[in-house]
Amino acid sequence: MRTKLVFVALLAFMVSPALSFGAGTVSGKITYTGTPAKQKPIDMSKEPSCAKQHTTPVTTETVVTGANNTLANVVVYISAGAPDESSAPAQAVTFTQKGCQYIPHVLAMRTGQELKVVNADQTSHNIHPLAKVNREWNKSQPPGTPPLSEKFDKEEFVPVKCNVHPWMHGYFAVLKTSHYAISSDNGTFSLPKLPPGKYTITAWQEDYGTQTQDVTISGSETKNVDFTFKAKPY
Amino acid sequence: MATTIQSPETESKKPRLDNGNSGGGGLRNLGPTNGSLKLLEDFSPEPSRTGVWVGLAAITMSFAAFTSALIVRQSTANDWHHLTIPSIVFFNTVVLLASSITLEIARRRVAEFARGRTANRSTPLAWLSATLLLGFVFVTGQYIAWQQLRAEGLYLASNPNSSFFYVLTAIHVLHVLGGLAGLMRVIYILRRPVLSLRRSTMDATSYYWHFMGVLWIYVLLVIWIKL
Amino acid sequence: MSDRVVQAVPTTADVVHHHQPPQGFIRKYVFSLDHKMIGKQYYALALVAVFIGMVLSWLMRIHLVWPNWPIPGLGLLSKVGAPGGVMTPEYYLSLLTMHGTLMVFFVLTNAPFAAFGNYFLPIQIGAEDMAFPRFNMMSFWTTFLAFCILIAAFFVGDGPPIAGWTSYAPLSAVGADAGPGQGFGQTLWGLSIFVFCIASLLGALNFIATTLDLRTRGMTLSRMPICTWAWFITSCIALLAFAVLLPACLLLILDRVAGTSFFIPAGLVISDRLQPHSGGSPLLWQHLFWFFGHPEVYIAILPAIGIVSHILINSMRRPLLSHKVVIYCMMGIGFLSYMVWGHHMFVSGMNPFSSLMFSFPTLVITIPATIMTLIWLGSLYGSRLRITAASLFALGFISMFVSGGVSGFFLAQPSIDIYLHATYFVVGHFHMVMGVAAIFGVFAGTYFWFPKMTGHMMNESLGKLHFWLTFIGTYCIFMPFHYLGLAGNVRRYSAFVDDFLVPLIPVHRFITIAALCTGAAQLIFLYNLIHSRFRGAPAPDNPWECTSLEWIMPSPPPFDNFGGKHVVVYHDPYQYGVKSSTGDYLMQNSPEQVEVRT
Amino acid sequence: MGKLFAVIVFVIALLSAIPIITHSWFGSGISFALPEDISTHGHAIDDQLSDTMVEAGLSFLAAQFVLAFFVWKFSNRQANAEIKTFPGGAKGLVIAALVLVGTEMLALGILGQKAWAAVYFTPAKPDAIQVQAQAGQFAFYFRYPGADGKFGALHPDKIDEGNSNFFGLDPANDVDSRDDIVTGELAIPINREVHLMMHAKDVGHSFYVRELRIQQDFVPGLDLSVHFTATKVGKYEIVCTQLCGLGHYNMKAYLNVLSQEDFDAWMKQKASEQ
Repeated sequence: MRTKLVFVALLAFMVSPALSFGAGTVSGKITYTGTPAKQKPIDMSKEPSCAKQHTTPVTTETVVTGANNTLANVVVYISAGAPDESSAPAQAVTFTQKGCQYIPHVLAMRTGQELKVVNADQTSHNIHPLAKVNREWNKSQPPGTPPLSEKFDKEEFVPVKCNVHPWMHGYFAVLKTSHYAISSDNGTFSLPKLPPGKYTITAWQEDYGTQTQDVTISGSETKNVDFTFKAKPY
Repeated sequence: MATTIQSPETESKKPRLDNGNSGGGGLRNLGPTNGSLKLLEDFSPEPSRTGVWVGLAAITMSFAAFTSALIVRQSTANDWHHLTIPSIVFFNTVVLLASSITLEIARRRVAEFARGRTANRSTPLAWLSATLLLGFVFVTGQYIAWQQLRAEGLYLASNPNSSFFYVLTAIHVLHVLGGLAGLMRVIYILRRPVLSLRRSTMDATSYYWHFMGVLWIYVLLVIWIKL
Repeated sequence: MSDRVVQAVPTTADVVHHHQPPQGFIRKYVFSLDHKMIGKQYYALALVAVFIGMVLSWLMRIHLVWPNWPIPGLGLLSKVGAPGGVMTPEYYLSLLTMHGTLMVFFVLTNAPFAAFGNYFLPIQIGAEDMAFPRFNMMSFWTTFLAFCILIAAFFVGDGPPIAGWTSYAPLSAVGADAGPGQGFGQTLWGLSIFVFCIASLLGALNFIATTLDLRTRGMTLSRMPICTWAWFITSCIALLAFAVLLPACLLLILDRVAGTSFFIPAGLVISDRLQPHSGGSPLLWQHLFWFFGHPEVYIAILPAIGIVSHILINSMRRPLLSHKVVIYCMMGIGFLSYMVWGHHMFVSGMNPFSSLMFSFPTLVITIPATIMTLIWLGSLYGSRLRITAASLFALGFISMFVSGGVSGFFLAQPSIDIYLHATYFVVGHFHMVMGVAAIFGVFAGTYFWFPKMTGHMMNESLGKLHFWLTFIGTYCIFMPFHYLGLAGNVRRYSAFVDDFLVPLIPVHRFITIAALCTGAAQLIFLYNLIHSRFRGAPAPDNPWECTSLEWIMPSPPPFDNFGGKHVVVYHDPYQYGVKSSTGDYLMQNSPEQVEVRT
Repeated sequence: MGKLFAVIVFVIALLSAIPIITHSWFGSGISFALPEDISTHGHAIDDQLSDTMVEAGLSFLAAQFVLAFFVWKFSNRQANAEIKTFPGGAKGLVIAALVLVGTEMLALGILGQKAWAAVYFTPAKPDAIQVQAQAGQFAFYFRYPGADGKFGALHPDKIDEGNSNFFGLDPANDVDSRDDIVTGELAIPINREVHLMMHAKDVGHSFYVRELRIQQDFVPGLDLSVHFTATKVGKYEIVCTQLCGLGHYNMKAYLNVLSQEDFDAWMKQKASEQ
């Protein structure tokens, strides 16, 4: 309880000066070229309680595309040059298992930030982050049990799987910075509140890997940075 | 006869006492001082001799299990790389067989000494010590064999044949170490001022030791033969 | 005499000193060399294990029928396995694994064989102690170590093992990737069984050497009581069976910790990771395990058969129709037990021809089992049966043995096994014939020998009450298992989510209630045991008018059993229904000669 | 007390037999009857099971009743009551056991062989439908060879469940695998033999369909196969019967027996989804 209070106090202390600066923004769009792999329908017939929640067929989410070749679910973050933020936000991020799917499919969080895993289904799930840098864990969550609370201490893109439902896969993007965004359904993202400086922006897509671009912010301006990934048919 | 549960005893003078098949033991640890001296006639076969045979049966069974595992493992997959047995192993084999010979000589000398034909206790002791020494040479030799294999890059998990080599030789060495402990015990008892070495103890130890030699030859064959 | 190297008999000082009763708490109660104390230690260990195992079965039964009911206190035992008291599926499997392992190894092997065998085998053959008292002590403490290692698995990081008591590879061999509970807990399981094998080998060696070498004058092999025979045959089985499980466990542990591939084939992808193994054979583990596993069933049941026969004869006041036939049947079962292990593997992918090869000897085992049953029943005819708590449990044993045995007809046939394999039918079968029947043997033995072991009588009325509740209760639990199996109810499920299983849940509810009640009835036994130990009526030397050698000595027996005297045996073990100076029975060591009439 | 024991044994034996005879839980509608057999080989197993049930049931009842009767009759007799020996003694009983049980067992053993042979000793017909089943923690997946009739090779390192590549196919390099149809349910046409090739992805599993009277383990590293013909349209559960880890209880799939037309349509639709 006390640590929580300290967190809140520290956060207030740090955020207030940042807000007072005239801060810049990096925004842009993620697109792809080529033909992405066809997303396959997921057969959930083995789990009727989930299958009946979906009226339209559910597909895999490794590559989520929007209109005009845009890509969703891409993590964009400042990999170098960001002001060093010493503590994680006090607010937890939530990872929900609903209809035997992970919501969101890609969840970004700060190192040390609390992660709450919620089981909203009528079946047992099992959350298994296949971490290599962080400590790997593997916990079951029967229906109706309280949310699990965990955190990761080191920067890593952690694949997450459910050991009970093989089709359930997602990612935890554990980042050292609070300046991150996940591209929306139409491929856009925005990294606001950047103090002036030189930054390296990295975009990460689970299937296509990473791309980086450098950008310099001077004052309260909005810089446009676009990323284009090369899609693979298989 | 169908109605008779047990045929009645006909002897009237003295009750029938079937000694032929009885163990006649029961007072193994008890000297005759507490009972009638006559009972000495019924002294049981010493359990240590029986015990060692039973123990050897169990060891045989364990190695049979290892063997069947090896045979199955060798025939089910194509990842079997037959290893060349390190040369020192053959030297070790000679050493272990030699130790059996020295132990047998020691056993006979002990028997002579016990029957009073010789008053010289040091001869059997020397042969026993020689056996002990050869035993330790064998263990050291096996250790060198492992070192040689490691130098070739063959570790426990490298391939199934090396796995079995390490497992079988290590288990065998463990048993040999048990035999060495037995030998040391015999030597210790023999050096006591008041002699209390039972022949069965001596016999049990030497049976066990000879068996280690036989077992080693078997292990060697199992590792060497390619199915 | 020629057996000694030195002709002179050891000096008296040495010998007499050896036979002073041990002084001090540690030598007397902890590291005791006395076979009687070791027997009691085994009994106590089995008692602890059986109560843990029983509580685990309660938890499993409760979870099966009321899955969302938080079990009070369970959340404290395992925060991960049962958050808030609601069990996770893997925790259910952990309990299942621990229940099976505790019951099979630490109860069914320890109680009827090691506990009673240690206490009564040397006495019944007129020996002063076991052949190797130090091995005997080591054997118990090694067992205890194995028990501690297994219990420690409850408290390791990612939970107790979940691979079942059979620990099929590769699930048991690949490590933590295969799920929570397949980490360190499973390694501890392997280690515990490894250590247990060593302990059992030491024990079996001791039993065999003792029986062969330390029989007293006149105690020929054919004059040994049936239970001594049973312990002897069992130790022969155990010697060979555990000698096979030991290397199997070693190889399993190496697969887990050293990266070898004895049981793990190539190309396995577990938790999205390609496993770095190659070429191992999962069936090899099954063969090695069941080569031990099937004889293990007889390690559990043969001592119970022996104990029950001994008690039945005493209660019937007449010998069995044939002493020898029962012994030959036990030998036959022991021998056949090594030829039938494949019947656990009919659908495992073994060569289908070998299934038939294994089916035949399995069916043949029915013959000695039937002969024994008929001999018991035939001997009841025309007897003067005395009803005591002990004899009730012995009779209950026969009933259970029959009920559990007939379901073996089904499972021995590979074609029927296709349908019934891995269903509750199998669970019902082995719980009845191996679990309950053997435990009935232990209960019978306890009520029978308790006066000798402690010098106090047990409360007969409570004993009988305990019998009625247990007898009816176990039928209520395990009979419905067979029906569930016929309906195709699969075992080792932590919940019934399959459509066809849902309608069967009321039957499970009935079983759970029966299990809770039957388990509670065991508290009567526990109370009786503890209360009688301290407050029970003093026991006479021979309260049951029994003929074997344990009853010629005071209750409880002195440290050196027969007071340093040679007992001389003149008779076959069961001289009942005779007219002698003592009544309708004649002690084995009595020189009196009587004509045996019917 | 002895008489009480006799009565209880008698009652327990009778009550135990009732659910077997009536196939139901004391009239509550919970059925213990074997589910309807939908396979061509299953009737032999069912016959064998009911033969065994009669023989085992009779032995069970006879033994329990004799036990109850003898305990009733001979318990707590007077101390001087005459001890009688069973007519024929041990010899008679041994011979009875040898002859009766021996022939019974031999008969069952020989009869049972046929049922076993029907499942395991005949190879699948060449025109049988080829399906590959893969068991993994904790779901079954099935693969049909597609239009080319050829299965693509399996590459365990290519398995990517998040991308629905459950088998480890390599469509980029392997042409055979591109038209392979991977599904989560096993659809088969009625009255046609199915040759099911069984592959385990991780640990041991088992394929059990009650109605098909088929149970066969998946053994990692050892590709086994079973073949069967389903004779009734419907949806049946495939469950795993080999302990495979925490989700074992939830590892299932559906067997969908379809008419030939429905099957063709299903296949077409699945092919379009790939």
